[in-house]
Amino acid sequence: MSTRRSSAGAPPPTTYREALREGLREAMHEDERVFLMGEDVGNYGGCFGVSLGLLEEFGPERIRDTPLSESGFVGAGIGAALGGMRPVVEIMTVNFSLLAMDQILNNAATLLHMSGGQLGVPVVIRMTTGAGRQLGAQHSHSLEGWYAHIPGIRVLAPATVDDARHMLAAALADPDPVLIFEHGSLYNAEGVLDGTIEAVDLDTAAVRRPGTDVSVITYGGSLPKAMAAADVLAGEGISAEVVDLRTLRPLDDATIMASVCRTHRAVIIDEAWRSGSLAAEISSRITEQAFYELDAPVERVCSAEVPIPYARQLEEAALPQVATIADAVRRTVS
Amino acid sequence: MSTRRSSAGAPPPTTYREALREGLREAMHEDERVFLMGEDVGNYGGCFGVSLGLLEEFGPERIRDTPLSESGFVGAGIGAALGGMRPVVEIMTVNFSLLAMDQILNNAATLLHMSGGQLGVPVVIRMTTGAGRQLGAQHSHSLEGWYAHIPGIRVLAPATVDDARHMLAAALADPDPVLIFEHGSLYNAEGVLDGTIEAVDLDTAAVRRPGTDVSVITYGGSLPKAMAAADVLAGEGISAEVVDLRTLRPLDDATIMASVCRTHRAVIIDEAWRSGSLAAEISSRITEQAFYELDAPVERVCSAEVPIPYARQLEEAALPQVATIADAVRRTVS
Amino acid sequence: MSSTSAQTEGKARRAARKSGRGKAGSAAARGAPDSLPSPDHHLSLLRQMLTIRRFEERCVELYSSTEIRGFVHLYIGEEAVAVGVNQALGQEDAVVSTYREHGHALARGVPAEAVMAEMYGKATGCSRGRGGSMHLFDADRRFYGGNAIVAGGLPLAAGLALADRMRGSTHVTCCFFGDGAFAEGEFHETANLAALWQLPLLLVCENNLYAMGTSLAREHAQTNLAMRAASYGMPAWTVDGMDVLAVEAAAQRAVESVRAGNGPHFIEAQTYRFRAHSMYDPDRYRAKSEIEAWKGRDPVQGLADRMRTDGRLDDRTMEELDKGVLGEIDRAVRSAEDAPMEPVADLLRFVTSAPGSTT
Amino acid sequence: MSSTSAQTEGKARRAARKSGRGKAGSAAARGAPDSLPSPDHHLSLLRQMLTIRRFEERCVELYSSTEIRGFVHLYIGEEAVAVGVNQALGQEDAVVSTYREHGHALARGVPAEAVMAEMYGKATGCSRGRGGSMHLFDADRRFYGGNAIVAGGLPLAAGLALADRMRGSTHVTCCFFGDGAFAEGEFHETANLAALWQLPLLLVCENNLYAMGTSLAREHAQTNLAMRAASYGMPAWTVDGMDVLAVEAAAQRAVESVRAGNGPHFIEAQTYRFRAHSMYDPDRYRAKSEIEAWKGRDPVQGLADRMRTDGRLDDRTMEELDKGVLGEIDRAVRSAEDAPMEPVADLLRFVTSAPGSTT
Ligand SMILES: Cc1ncc(C[n+]2csc(CCOP(=O)(O)OP(=O)(O)O)c2C)c(N)n1
Ligand SMILES: Cc1ncc(C[n+]2csc(CCOP(=O)(O)OP(=O)(O)O)c2C)c(N)n1
Ligand SMILES: [Mg+2]
Ligand SMILES: [Mg+2]
Repeated sequence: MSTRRSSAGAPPPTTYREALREGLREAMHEDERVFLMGEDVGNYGGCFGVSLGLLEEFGPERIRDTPLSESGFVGAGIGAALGGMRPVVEIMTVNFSLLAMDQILNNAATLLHMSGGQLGVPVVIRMTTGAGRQLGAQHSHSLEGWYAHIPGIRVLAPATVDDARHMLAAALADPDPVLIFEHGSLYNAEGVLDGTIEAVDLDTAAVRRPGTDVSVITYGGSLPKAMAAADVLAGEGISAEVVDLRTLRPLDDATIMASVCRTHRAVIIDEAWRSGSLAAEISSRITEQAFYELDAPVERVCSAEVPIPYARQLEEAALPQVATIADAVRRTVS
Repeated sequence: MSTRRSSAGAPPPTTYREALREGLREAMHEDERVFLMGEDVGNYGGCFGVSLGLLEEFGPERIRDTPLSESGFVGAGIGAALGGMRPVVEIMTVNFSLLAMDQILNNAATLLHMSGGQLGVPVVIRMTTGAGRQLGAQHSHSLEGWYAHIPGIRVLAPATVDDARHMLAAALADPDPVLIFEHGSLYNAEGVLDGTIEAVDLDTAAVRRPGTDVSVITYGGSLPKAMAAADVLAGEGISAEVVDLRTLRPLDDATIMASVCRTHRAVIIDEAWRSGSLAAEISSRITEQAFYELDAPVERVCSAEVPIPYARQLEEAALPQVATIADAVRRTVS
Repeated sequence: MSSTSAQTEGKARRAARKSGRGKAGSAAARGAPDSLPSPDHHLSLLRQMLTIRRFEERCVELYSSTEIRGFVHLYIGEEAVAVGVNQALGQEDAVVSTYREHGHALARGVPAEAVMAEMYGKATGCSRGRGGSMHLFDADRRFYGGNAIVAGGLPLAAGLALADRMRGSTHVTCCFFGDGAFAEGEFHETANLAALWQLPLLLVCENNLYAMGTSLAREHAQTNLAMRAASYGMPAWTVDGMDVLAVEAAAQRAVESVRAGNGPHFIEAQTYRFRAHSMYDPDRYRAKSEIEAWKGRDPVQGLADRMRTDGRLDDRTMEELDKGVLGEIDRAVRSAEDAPMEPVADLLRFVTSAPGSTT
Repeated sequence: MSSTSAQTEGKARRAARKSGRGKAGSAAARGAPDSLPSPDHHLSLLRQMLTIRRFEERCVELYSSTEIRGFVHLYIGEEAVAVGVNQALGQEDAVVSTYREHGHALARGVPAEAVMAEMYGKATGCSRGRGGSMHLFDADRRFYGGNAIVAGGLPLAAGLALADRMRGSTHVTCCFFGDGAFAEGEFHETANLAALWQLPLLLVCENNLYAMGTSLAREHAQTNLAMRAASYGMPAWTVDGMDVLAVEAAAQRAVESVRAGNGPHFIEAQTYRFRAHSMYDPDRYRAKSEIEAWKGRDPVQGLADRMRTDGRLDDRTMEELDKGVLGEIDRAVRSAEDAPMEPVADLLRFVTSAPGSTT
């Protein structure tokens, strides 16, 4: 399940995309029940190039192009998992996952319980999420929060190359359905893989930057922005602790509350529309579990409640940005 | 748009179902662009009997049975609205609306903005929601909170016969898409229509029972339970104010905050699964807008995070009940 | 495109009789080419259909006395389809069904006790009380339920077939669904996927002429469903769904071909439900005369009559058969009544797999 | 079921020439039965196709220089379909399109300025900068965009057709979509609905042999799309999508029949995109030779050659035409560059209708 790497010499940086691909390759090599299925994962190499080269390596049975039919092939992935395989289903983007939502909620997430424990569904479903590339209203959704509402599934949001590299193995080891959300703006992000990591723990959030004045809680594509905001704030003498949720369901309350109990202030960054966002869930949990620790109301920085527009200045204004994150933190600590 | 009724004599009670039907009849009579479309709305009379008799009155062009094809006929409703009609689309239950989610989010809610204001979509989409009738995991969802996340649409949840009677007219007067959620447990609920009401205001929540110690905030099928809990609590000397949201998007922050500022305590009742529920949104808004007014953390009473089971005792345990609501209130005021 | 052939019953039956293959699950006619099926086999079919019939009649009573709740959809009138198709399936084959699945479950061999206990919502139910009438499951028998989203089981079935193929087995997955489901996009996506990938899938469309209150002609622009299925490039034919022998023969032939690697096959079983759509349905949309006419083609009665004519059934045997079936159902009811309820403390069990169950 | 007829170009063109109906939007050939279309008409077709071609070539440059962003899908190679079909549509008819819709928008008469400004995300864009390349709209021209969910426009189109019918008009709704969209459930749900209700809908499937990197034979079990559409009981035929006159003729004939109340019609236009799927696509999945072969059937070149052969076009006219088109595009680019940006303060405008806009 885990890789062993020699730690001799400084390893070169890798991209998030390459890290995902390496995770896929490893999974395909380690378990012959694993296969990848989705639109254009084969010949095309994946709409964002994640699976480029895998068709040549593993052949068309295991790198399986599907027709345009999200409900059909996602449901087939669920069925294949029931049938003893370990499918990794790629939906090009979360926007198209709406067409497969019934299969994910009513079959993948429900069969185990509804059958009284008989039918496990070890399917992994990967998809791109998020805005920021001027793709317009129908290609810029951040709906992972919806999926995090569903009992019975696990929802992951790798934000670093290490998580991108190792989350798939952990997801495949989970006997239940796992959804992985890859933020579109991260594919080209570079980082140096930590050669000492052999596996990741799906149950805990990570403190990416320790701090004392305020907890900035975020995940996925917003993590780099939160880190950049923390840099800016550090220059002003504000010490922000940045928490990367990593797993959106189940949420790691312990890490969140421990951070808030240290800093007594929290700002949540979430690219989803504000009303009904995952940020709302985190905010209300903090109120429920750490109310008497709070020195200020919990703040949220989310997207404006608008179908994400194409024009650059409008899209930028619609999304959380380093400046708006920093502003919210300043308000909270003042 | 509104009905005039003589207020002479005590009017007989009416059911929620009849009130909905009367609202439909009125709308069909007042505007010939209005038509009803959905699975079994005609010959069958609607899967819950709401449209019974309307086929005979208005004929098959305007009471239009559709094939099983949720995405197809909901999308057709959106298109018909674009084309100048005023369709009322019935989806049998929210569970099946997942199949039409793409049409609702990516077309109905988005076209106006995406077209720079050119394309209004005056469609009304009605559906049944909620659990409590032992229908099992695939027929017991409460997903109105998901829809309340979507910018560009209005989400209604009539909980009383008066709202059932009048909300449709108001919804049809809205130039934007409106979703109406009818809780399945309410269809047989009886009430006496307030003959003085001619129209309802979609922008405000209603205080259904004034109180001083705690605000119990809820909507739809949970309202009767909240009212019953308030009765129980009154016997113990706890004065609960019950707020019926009525409109889930946009939320009426003013009424909510005014109530919380009076009572300094809030408990939210929402039949959805707890994590990522609409209750989370309300809780975080209260924290954001009335933090310094709060004497206790905001509490939520939601459904257990489980695919709703069939067996009666399990289903009852999974849903908010009068007793669990009362308990939560007691905890909050203690 | 394969041409659509509306098989006559006799022709199909003859063809099937010639083949001994594909009957792993049913010993009766195996390896007896060119001979008539044995009387035992007919009796077994009759017994299976009667079990479904009596089981559901009891459900009606139990529903009235509120022992059973929720949505309940009766299969009465359609028994020949489940029983006939299941003859062609072996133990290792998989079945995916709908919310109208008592018949499929019983024909598949799920014990009446387990099904009845599930209707009662008891811990001994085949879904431990969590499923109810619409969600019967039995993993050991590869009975994958039990899906209350119309057409929702079809993609699953394609996936099961894909898994079997990728694992190198010769198992067949059989998916039941209705004429209404045929209108949903998911049917079409599944049909294309299955035909494109040549999956070992048997699609059995139970065309009972109605989707709730909507008649075939008001749900489909083109009501010849087998012909439309054939447009996906898969063999597709129509069979008299009121004749268990015809269904069996068609299914044998189809399963054999699927198993041989010829990709998905489609059977439209023309049938009729004698009862309303569900217990809530006042059945206002069908003419009494139409219902009566179809009742004249009762599959249970039909097989019994044919056996009598052939001298294979007499009143006493029939009486005993019925008594036996009713006894079995009595026992199922008693055992369901006596069974424990699932404890409320276990509410959250099975939402996710227990720790350590990683495979 | 209507039989599928793969129309030969000539036959279709002849049939269309016989009818003067259905050409409200294009004066050229109206009311001139049995006569050859006028040279002006050919020139107009050529100009329209050339406008799309040059417009998109400019888009490529502007994308490289990052003036245009987002996803951009080029229509180069497929111009004959948009231009040919649009000849058959009147001003009051409606059009629903995809994300590959520059050609549809321009052919529909949306000014190049408004489209180019939209690519720039400017306030003068046809969607006020909110849509970009994939979301062009023009309510006045009943151009309903611009849908980036594959097959997502189909149900909308059925609804528009339904509205027109319920309002008693004789308008036709035309919906463009790809061979990939044909595999989505939404296509099938829409086809059934339209055929069942006999809606005034023209379904134009632009079969360019690929859905992104997936070739027709790997997306469809049965690749004869027109035949499959016909299985819904609607007239369906195939046309050479590289021949604008053939497309025009087929569309004329179909629109006429739709307008006459004969329900939905389906046209499969066999075409090819000369460029990659989008600006991001390295186009690894198509053979160079295949692309070259299709380029040999360039629709713009094809019409120009034919006109030359017929003595209707000479070098000077062609040069002037091209110069005119390029000038128009230059003006569009300049005006887009000069246009104001939509103010950030207006971000939330149009999320809901302004108060008072109730109709
Ligand atoms: C997606 C979806 N839409 C609607 C329903 C409600 N519903 C349940 S059964 C049914 C009719 C299905 O008809 P058919 O497929 O012919 O099966 P039959 O009930 O006749 O066996 C409907 C509309 C549902 N369960 N799922
Ligand atoms: C529902 C959905 N799934 C996937 C995509 C990604 N995608 C965009 S275009 C495309 C190919 C569509 O092919 P086709 O319908 O043939 O149209 P073409 O691009 O060839 O014009 C895909 C897969 C999408 N936009 N929507
Ligand atoms: Mg049916
Ligand atoms: Mg294509």
